[in-house]
Amino acid sequence: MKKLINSPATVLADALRGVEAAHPDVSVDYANRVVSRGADVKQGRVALISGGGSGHEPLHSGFVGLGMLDAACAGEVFTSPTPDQMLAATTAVDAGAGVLYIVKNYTGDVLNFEMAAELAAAEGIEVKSVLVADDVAVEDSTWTAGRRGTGTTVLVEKIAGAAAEEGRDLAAVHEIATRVSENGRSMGVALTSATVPAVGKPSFDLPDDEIEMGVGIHGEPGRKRVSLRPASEIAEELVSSILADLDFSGAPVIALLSGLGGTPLIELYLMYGEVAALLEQRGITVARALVGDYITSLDMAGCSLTLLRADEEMLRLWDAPVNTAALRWGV
Amino acid sequence: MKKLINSPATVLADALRGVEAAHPDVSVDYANRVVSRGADVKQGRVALISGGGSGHEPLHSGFVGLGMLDAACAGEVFTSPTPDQMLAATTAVDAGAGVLYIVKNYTGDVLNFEMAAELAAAEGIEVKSVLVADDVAVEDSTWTAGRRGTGTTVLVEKIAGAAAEEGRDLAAVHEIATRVSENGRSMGVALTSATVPAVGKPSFDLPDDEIEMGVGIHGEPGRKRVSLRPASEIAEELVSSILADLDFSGAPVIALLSGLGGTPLIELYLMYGEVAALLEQRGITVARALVGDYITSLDMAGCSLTLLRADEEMLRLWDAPVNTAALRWGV
Amino acid sequence: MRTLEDSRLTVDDLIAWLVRFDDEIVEQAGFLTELDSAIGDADHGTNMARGTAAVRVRLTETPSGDAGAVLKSVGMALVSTVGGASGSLYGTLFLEMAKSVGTASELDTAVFADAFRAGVAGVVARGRAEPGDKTMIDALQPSVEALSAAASDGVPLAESLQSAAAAAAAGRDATIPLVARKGRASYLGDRSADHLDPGATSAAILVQALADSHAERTR
Amino acid sequence: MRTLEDSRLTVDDLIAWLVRFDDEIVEQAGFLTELDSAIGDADHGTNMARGTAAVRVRLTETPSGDAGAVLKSVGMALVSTVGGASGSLYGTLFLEMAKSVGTASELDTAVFADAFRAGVAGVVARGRAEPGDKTMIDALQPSVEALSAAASDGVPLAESLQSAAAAAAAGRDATIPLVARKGRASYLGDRSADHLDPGATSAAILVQALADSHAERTR
Ligand SMILES: Nc1ncnc2c1ncn2[C@@H]1O[C@H](COP(=O)(O)OP(=O)(O)O)[C@@H](O)[C@H]1O
Ligand SMILES: Nc1ncnc2c1ncn2[C@@H]1O[C@H](COP(=O)(O)OP(=O)(O)O)[C@@H](O)[C@H]1O
Ligand SMILES: [Mg+2]
Ligand SMILES: [Mg+2]
Ligand SMILES: [Mg+2]
Ligand SMILES: [Mg+2]
Repeated sequence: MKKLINSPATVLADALRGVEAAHPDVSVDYANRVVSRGADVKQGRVALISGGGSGHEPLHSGFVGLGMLDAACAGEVFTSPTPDQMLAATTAVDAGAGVLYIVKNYTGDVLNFEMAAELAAAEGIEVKSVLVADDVAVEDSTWTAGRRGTGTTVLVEKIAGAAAEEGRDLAAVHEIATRVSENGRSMGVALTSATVPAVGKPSFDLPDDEIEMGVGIHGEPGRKRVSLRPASEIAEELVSSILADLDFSGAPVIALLSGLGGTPLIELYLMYGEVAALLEQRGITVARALVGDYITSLDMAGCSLTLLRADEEMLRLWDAPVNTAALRWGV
Repeated sequence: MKKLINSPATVLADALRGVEAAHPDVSVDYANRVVSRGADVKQGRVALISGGGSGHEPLHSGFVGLGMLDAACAGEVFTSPTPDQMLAATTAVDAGAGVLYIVKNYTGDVLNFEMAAELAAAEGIEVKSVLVADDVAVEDSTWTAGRRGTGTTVLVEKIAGAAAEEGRDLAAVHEIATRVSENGRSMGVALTSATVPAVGKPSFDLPDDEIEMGVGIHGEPGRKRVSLRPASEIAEELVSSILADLDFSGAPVIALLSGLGGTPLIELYLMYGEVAALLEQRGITVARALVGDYITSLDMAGCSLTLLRADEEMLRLWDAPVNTAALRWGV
Repeated sequence: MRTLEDSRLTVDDLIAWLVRFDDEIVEQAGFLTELDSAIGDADHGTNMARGTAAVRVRLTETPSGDAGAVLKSVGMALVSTVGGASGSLYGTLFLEMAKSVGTASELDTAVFADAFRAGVAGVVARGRAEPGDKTMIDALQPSVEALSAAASDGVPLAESLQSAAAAAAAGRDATIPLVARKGRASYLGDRSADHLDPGATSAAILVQALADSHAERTR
Repeated sequence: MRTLEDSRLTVDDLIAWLVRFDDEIVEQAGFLTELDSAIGDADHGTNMARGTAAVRVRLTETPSGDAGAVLKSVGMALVSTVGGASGSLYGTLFLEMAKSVGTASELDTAVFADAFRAGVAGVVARGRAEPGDKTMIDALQPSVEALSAAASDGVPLAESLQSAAAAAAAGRDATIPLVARKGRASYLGDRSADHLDPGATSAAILVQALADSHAERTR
């Protein structure tokens, strides 16, 4: 294993020091591994919290700031954070208008955020949660822990963050977050496995001529292992799987093509070119696009595609100012 | 070789399609492989052009836009673009106030930009060039093609771009670009080799327990090959090599910690944490910091550190609005 | 040293159990993570080891109190350090056991069996897994049944704990052919079959650690 | 077919030369890139192959004109397709040769030797490399000297070209022990020794292609 780390045990703590050093706007609670907006919490506004295992950067800490999250809870690598972290974040950012938890649908995240919500309720803080479960690669969701939460999380955080920034109440912020969550679909493909620092070797073996279609962001396997193939065919599979799952016709789409951590930008743009061409062929209009590393899986090579069936309100909130480490415009 | 591509021969053309699809603001001249600002070229303003081999994305095409480059010329992977590309870019963006070429010091880039400048002069366009040669890993620069141009290029493009946006004349824009170039220093480290698509295998072999200190952005070897070591020691070597080369005391510093393409953000933040601590120990104040993939080397794992000994004017221009695919603030 | 006739778990017995659990987890962490690599995300051993180390520190470095206090402190330590699915589930197991035993300072077989049942019921309530879903429930539920049966049959404590451990081990092994329907392994679909479930494996270690530490202390 | 006594290069000879150069480059591209992997950035073969393919298309698909026009068109094609250091340098070689020959339609040994000298001088002026810097100059310069010497000694064209090719090959081989002082290989410092220079290798191929294509056409 070759990584820029000091020791597998200190990866998270060491990385948090870098986050704080690079971004004077955010503040880091090292004991609780919570990254939150510094001073600018506005009294009376709904606060947004997300969190999850580390190794998906910039998700979530890179999305803390104006117009997006108020706090992010960082778990160990690929391990959901714990309820006490979430509670600490909750009490830190609650401004009296309640808190929205944005939870990716993994058993660990769900259970820990559930416990946190119980603890917060016991302290008299109103909490609502939105679950993101957008990964179409998980087909038989009745027979599983349900679909995994992936790229749509970024879009929920942005759009719900803008809604909170406008001063909407918790029910309204929860409503738009839910709407985004329900209208987003994702699918990923891995060319290589990630290597968890504490494990020291790739989580799974992928032969030199095979790829994993529908991989999860922790290297959970997907629909099938297929032979390495041209980007155009991979894009076709991602696009058609997503479109088979939800009708995207007649609505503007927000597209996110995220790298998984080990794939260079030139390949991501190449993939996005294929995706854009396929969508155009099918008469689907991409209204906004993001290409880059937004939700990753350590050093895994590959990418994930997220499409959101948007409406005018979502687009307006998407375009609202945002000022975070990883997403910034209008300010 | 596992890459999200269609064929090694079409990587560049296919990636440019993605750039155009993702960024409606820029326009792509496919024949000349030039990415330029669309409509917003302001009459009478100095224009900035850069370019180089592909595989370093977001450099340069990701820095085309308000407050930064007017056009970027994309060569084949790791191969400098050709004079006709540069001339096409020059005639496209010249607004009568002259053009600044920002050239990384590699023989190919230097020679081709030289030929382009001759061709532009023949067409009556005033061109000045600034050479970036900031890589301290190249020690005996008298006995080599000179220091390589790396991370400082990003800072030159940003700061000179802001100066041009202010309406300064070519001499003045060239002056500040030169000042930034002369005050920036970089050094990189590779954990793995990059794989050039047309070659299909890693450019060099690096055993599992060795790293290349002072690597170039095309995998050119650096100072030495050393054993894999903790991030803190790697950071120490990068920082002390840079500080040994230029006196950074008493001036604000702009720091850029760039990934090389295959390194996840969590490791980059971790490295930046080490760098920030080392600089603080030495009494050096980082005024602005960027952490992420800004100048890469395909899928190479590793990072490069750039420090710019800044002055008040540079900081002011740094903070000026910029609106490009890869760098955006204030707008 | 007590005699075999000892039929109660003291607070010290509980502490000894969890210290032994930590020893075993440290030893088996690599194996557990390997199991989790095959059908999960390669962190179960690391997660558990982080948790049991924290439990050990809490139990050995702070005054203990009654059985309920000890179990609650174990649960809190697990919840706040393990993370992932198993953190909240193992945490819930101990927090519910704590509620069940209250302020008792010694637990006989029946009281412990009831507490264990309450703990596992808490895990089921939180995780919504059913037997056969290929989770820790597949080791915990049979273990509860075995312990309750032993308790109502008046089997001595040591023997009761051994049969609870044996049932957990059998339940653990029975996860091999199962197709997972809960947790990360469920994403594998049919590919999750032919693998031991990591959580069932750590659960079997937990019960075995109790049987073994009790046996050792009463030898 | 012409006889051995033929002592002039026609426009068709020049075209045949560059077609053969393309054939050879296609064949050796992998090898050239491998050489460039060792001490450069692994693209010299790809670069050259892109360029000679473009040259071939231009020469075979458009009417040719005089020698100067042909050589200029070769130079322009190389400049605009090869990229990298070698693109501008090989381009300059042909552009300067074109200037030297002007509108001639046939070149005798002396005229060609002068043109070749002018071309290489152009490469030196542009690239600022000296002999011994481990670049294409190390193959080109001795080749120029050999050709000039042959021309002034009145050696027949075919033989002159063979000696130019032999000198280029010797110059190429002499790059092996050299430490590079120009181009990317210079960053390797002492580690650049014990390797053939890729550009010197392609330059030797270029001169050999001329000798061979001429020999074939006059056989
Ligand atoms: N819903 C659930 N109910 C009971 N046990 C579960 C459930 N989901 C997962 N588990 C158990 O948790 C184990 C995995 O734990 P761990 O790897 O630590 O957490 P994570 O899956 O979050 O990485 C599985 O092997 C399984 O036994
Ligand atoms: N300054 C120079 N003068 C002459 N030849 C040079 C010079 N720099 C490099 N070369 C030649 O160019 C060759 C490399 O060409 P190529 O790999 O195509 O370009 P790049 O180095 O830009 O990747 C070297 O092997 C060397 O022979
Ligand atoms: Mg986990
Ligand atoms: Mg090159
Ligand atoms: Mg796990
Ligand atoms: Mg090269």
